[in-house]
Amino acid sequence: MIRTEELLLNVGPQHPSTHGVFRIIVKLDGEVITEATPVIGYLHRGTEKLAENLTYTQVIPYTDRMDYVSAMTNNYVLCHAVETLMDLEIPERAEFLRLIVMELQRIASHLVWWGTYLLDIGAMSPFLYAFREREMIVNMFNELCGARLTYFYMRVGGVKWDAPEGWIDKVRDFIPYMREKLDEYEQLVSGNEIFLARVKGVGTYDAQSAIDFGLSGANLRSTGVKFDLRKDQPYSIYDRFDFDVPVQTAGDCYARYLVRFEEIKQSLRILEQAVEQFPEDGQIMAKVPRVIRPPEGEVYTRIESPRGEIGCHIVSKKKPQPYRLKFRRPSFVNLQILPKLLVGETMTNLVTILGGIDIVLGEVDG
Amino acid sequence: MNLLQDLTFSSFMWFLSGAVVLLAVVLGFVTYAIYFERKVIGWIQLRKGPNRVGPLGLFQTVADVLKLLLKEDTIPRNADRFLFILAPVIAFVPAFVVLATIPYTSLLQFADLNVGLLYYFALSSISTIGILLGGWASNNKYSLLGGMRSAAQMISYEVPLVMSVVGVVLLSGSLSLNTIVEGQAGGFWQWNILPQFVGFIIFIIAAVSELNRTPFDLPEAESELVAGYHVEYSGFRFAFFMLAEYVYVYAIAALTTVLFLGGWHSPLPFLDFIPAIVWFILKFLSIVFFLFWIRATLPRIRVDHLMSLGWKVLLPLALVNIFVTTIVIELIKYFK
Amino acid sequence: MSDQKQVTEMDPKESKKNIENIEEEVTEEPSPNQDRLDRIVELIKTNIAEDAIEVAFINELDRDLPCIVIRSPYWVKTAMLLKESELLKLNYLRNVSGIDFETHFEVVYYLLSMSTGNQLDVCIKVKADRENPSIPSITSVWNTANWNEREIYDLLGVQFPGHPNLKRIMMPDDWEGHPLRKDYEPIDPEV
Amino acid sequence: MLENFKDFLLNGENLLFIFFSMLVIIGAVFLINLQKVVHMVIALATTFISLAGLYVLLEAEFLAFVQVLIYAGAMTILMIFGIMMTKHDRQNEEPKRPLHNGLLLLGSIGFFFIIYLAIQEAAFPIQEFTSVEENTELIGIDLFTWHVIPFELVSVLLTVAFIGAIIVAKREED
Repeated sequence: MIRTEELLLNVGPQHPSTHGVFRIIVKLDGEVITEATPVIGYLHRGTEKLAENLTYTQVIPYTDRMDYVSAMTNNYVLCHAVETLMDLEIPERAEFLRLIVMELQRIASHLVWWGTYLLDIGAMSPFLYAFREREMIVNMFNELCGARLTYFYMRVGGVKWDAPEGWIDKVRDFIPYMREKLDEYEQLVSGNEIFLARVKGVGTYDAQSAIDFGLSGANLRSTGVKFDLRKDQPYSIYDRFDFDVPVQTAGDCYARYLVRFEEIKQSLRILEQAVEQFPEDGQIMAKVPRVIRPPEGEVYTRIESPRGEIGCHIVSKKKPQPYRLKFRRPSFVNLQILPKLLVGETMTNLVTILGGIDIVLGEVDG
Repeated sequence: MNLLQDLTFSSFMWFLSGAVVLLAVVLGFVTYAIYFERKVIGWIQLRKGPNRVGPLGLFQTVADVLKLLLKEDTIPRNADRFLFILAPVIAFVPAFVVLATIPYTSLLQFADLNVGLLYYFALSSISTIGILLGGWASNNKYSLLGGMRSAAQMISYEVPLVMSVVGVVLLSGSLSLNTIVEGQAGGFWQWNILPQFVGFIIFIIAAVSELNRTPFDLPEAESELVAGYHVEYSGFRFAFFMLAEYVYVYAIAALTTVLFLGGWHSPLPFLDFIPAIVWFILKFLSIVFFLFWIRATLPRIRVDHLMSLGWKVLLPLALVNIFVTTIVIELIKYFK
Repeated sequence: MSDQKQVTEMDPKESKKNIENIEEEVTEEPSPNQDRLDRIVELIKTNIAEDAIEVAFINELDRDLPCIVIRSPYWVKTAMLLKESELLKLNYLRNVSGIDFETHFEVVYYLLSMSTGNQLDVCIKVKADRENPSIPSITSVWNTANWNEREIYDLLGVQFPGHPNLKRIMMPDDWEGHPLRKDYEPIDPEV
Repeated sequence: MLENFKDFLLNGENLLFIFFSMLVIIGAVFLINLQKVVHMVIALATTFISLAGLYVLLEAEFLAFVQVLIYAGAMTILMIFGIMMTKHDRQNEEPKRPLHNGLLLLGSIGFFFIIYLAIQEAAFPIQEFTSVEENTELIGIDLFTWHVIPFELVSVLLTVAFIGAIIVAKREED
């Protein structure tokens, strides 16, 4: 028999579909992958090392740059960890502002994922539609804190800036607009035969291996495990709102797609309620000493970022700087399952599966 | 008509000048097809499209081509130099040559070959060799994969493409494109698209695939293979590949018009006062628009789905179409 | 009631914390997670070994998180037990952190049960000495640990015997030193 | 003689004939002499396409374009495809075998003379060539009336070979 030549292909570090500097060495037999080895670390900036010489407030901008698609949730997890350690009471208005920006950020992040995922699959228009909607959110953030990507919005004890006049109304108007657009997206993409054929049954894993690999977020919920930290281990004021945790059971790329798509809708529901209950006035910062020295001890807080469980582990020695700061980066953990999923798949599916996991390389490399 | 009848010096010069004019027309078409494509896709995607170079951005493509021509021409060190240089030529020349037999109107045609249809398919298959060689000669794994994909795709879709037009050939009883158009005179109900609707659908799908355009743009799938077979090409060699691609858009749109949409004939007899060439151009442009439209709408199909669609759906359908067409034609003959 | 919290010997750090929080302690009940911690400790002691646990306590600062310090020779067996035991089913490893305490290294594992519905965290710590740090790998128990252990090895230099592919993950393969160590000196300070 | 030759050269058809024949021969020679397999296939494709050109000169357009479609298009691509997918390490230089080469030379010269003599001896019947407008149609009529049984048999044979190839490939996959 004719043996086809085995091909060793370096996908990345510079490749259109790795969404950053990520390299994966694949052995190909024809177009079928026989072995895949991810190589990461090209974007490693040593955030955790840098943090050991910075005060807690100074660390916050570094978190912006980890998962740069969802900077608000990163801001929050660090502040939340310090606040837990200090046992701080956060003013109501600040909590609402935090929650609103986090949910807006979740929508923005999922929109980026949705657009780029379809770009990976070869449809280019959805990308521009998604970015149009994301632009509205980014503009709202811009009004709020003067930044469009790396916000540095939250502080230990609250938020830095109060909502400008009319800002809440903008969020209120955004909700029905986004709902309408989601219907359009559904018509354009979710029922497209080519799209379904590309994602259904691709990159399937079961709940068992999802748990074993420590997957979180949509990657976990697509296998039927109903676990969302906003519901199961509530933080901030999520327990006051009524929303569902979308779950799919198939565990393939399509299930992950549906989960994320539904999450946008659920975030809109949360936003709708939050905007209604938004306190008229009040403080946006708790009473926090100028130099933050959390008590000696250890804390691990985790919240539901758009990509899954982002955690922050602080070891404090009652100094202004953390003794050790460790982030559990969901992209880093979620990416581990990739080699297992890729074996036996084609080159085309590599892109589909990698996109389906939804990684941000800034976060993978820390 | 014999292809070589009266091959004298004057007829040769006539052919040559005709070819030069055609080349100019085709280049003009390609320039504005690219502009038109970018505009259409821009509108679909809520963007403006090119609007900076010249009025309404009309000179955008000209500027792009100039840029490509002025660019440094690079040849990878480990590439197969000879084939690397040859490949864009092999890809482009057939693309241009196939245009010779397209009848624009009953008078405007360069060569009325009695096997015009066969001529088209035969020569267009040579372009694949160019793409394949370009992919191989670059000595790049992505381009090799792109080349392999394009070879597999072209071979698989050439078969249903040819099979889908057999119905048309049966109806008109000729392989000559001119005769095929003549057979569709007298209003849109005479056009081949109606009796050969299945054939038309198969033809369009296979044609888009032959063009390597979305949703069948696997050989150059930028999100998987970076740019596929032309990863390593730059400057005017790259321009040649692009040119070949758009000339095929031109050729396929013209061929579809000729085979299925009645060529230069008007859809309703009382509209005959409008010049034939206008009808041809209108139909031709609507096909071109259709190609751009689906590019902005559809995701890319997967390789294995592509293969099974070609072999398991399109080919059997085309065969059934031929079978049914034959029976119907014979029945009509019998009852007449 | 505070001595009930101290299942084994008193951790000096912990005692200090208790003194600080003494006012709250007086009014509050013993931590609601105390029972749970006791049960886990009991389970480990009966199934693994009497001295498998170095210390066990409740971390009040972190929402009363039960913490257990396991002696490293018993770690893999204990990990298996924690994952398999019907009572706990701690099948989800959410985070692994490595800490350089200058006197010793500590690797902290945060575990969670996904199947019992009782989603309470457990924090496990394993210590390693400063000179030649080594902690058995638990990649065979939870796959999550794979890259996390590689990261800790890369940045802190803790060895994980039993790991399938213990190579640097963030830094280049020829990097010298382990950057997250407190005494790390870059070869070229300019970089 | 020379006058004839001049006339011969002035005829465009003859010039094309020379052009295509040269290409056929050059392609064939290169096919044997080139080093890289892919280059060889290109030489082969040149031969195929030039042959099609000769067919056109003989007013057999149908045959010509079928030749291009099947041989230059499909066959060549399949060959390149196969070559690209399989490994081709440059083999060591074959050992020089003088005796072998001498015998080859002798054989070639002998073959040349036999052919030469045969052409010299043969009497080609001169026949007026009648150009037929619809030769495609005639081929069709011929195939489906006089040669219908061989035609069908060949198609059955090809189908069997086709299915056989699939079965062989399937078995190797398992």
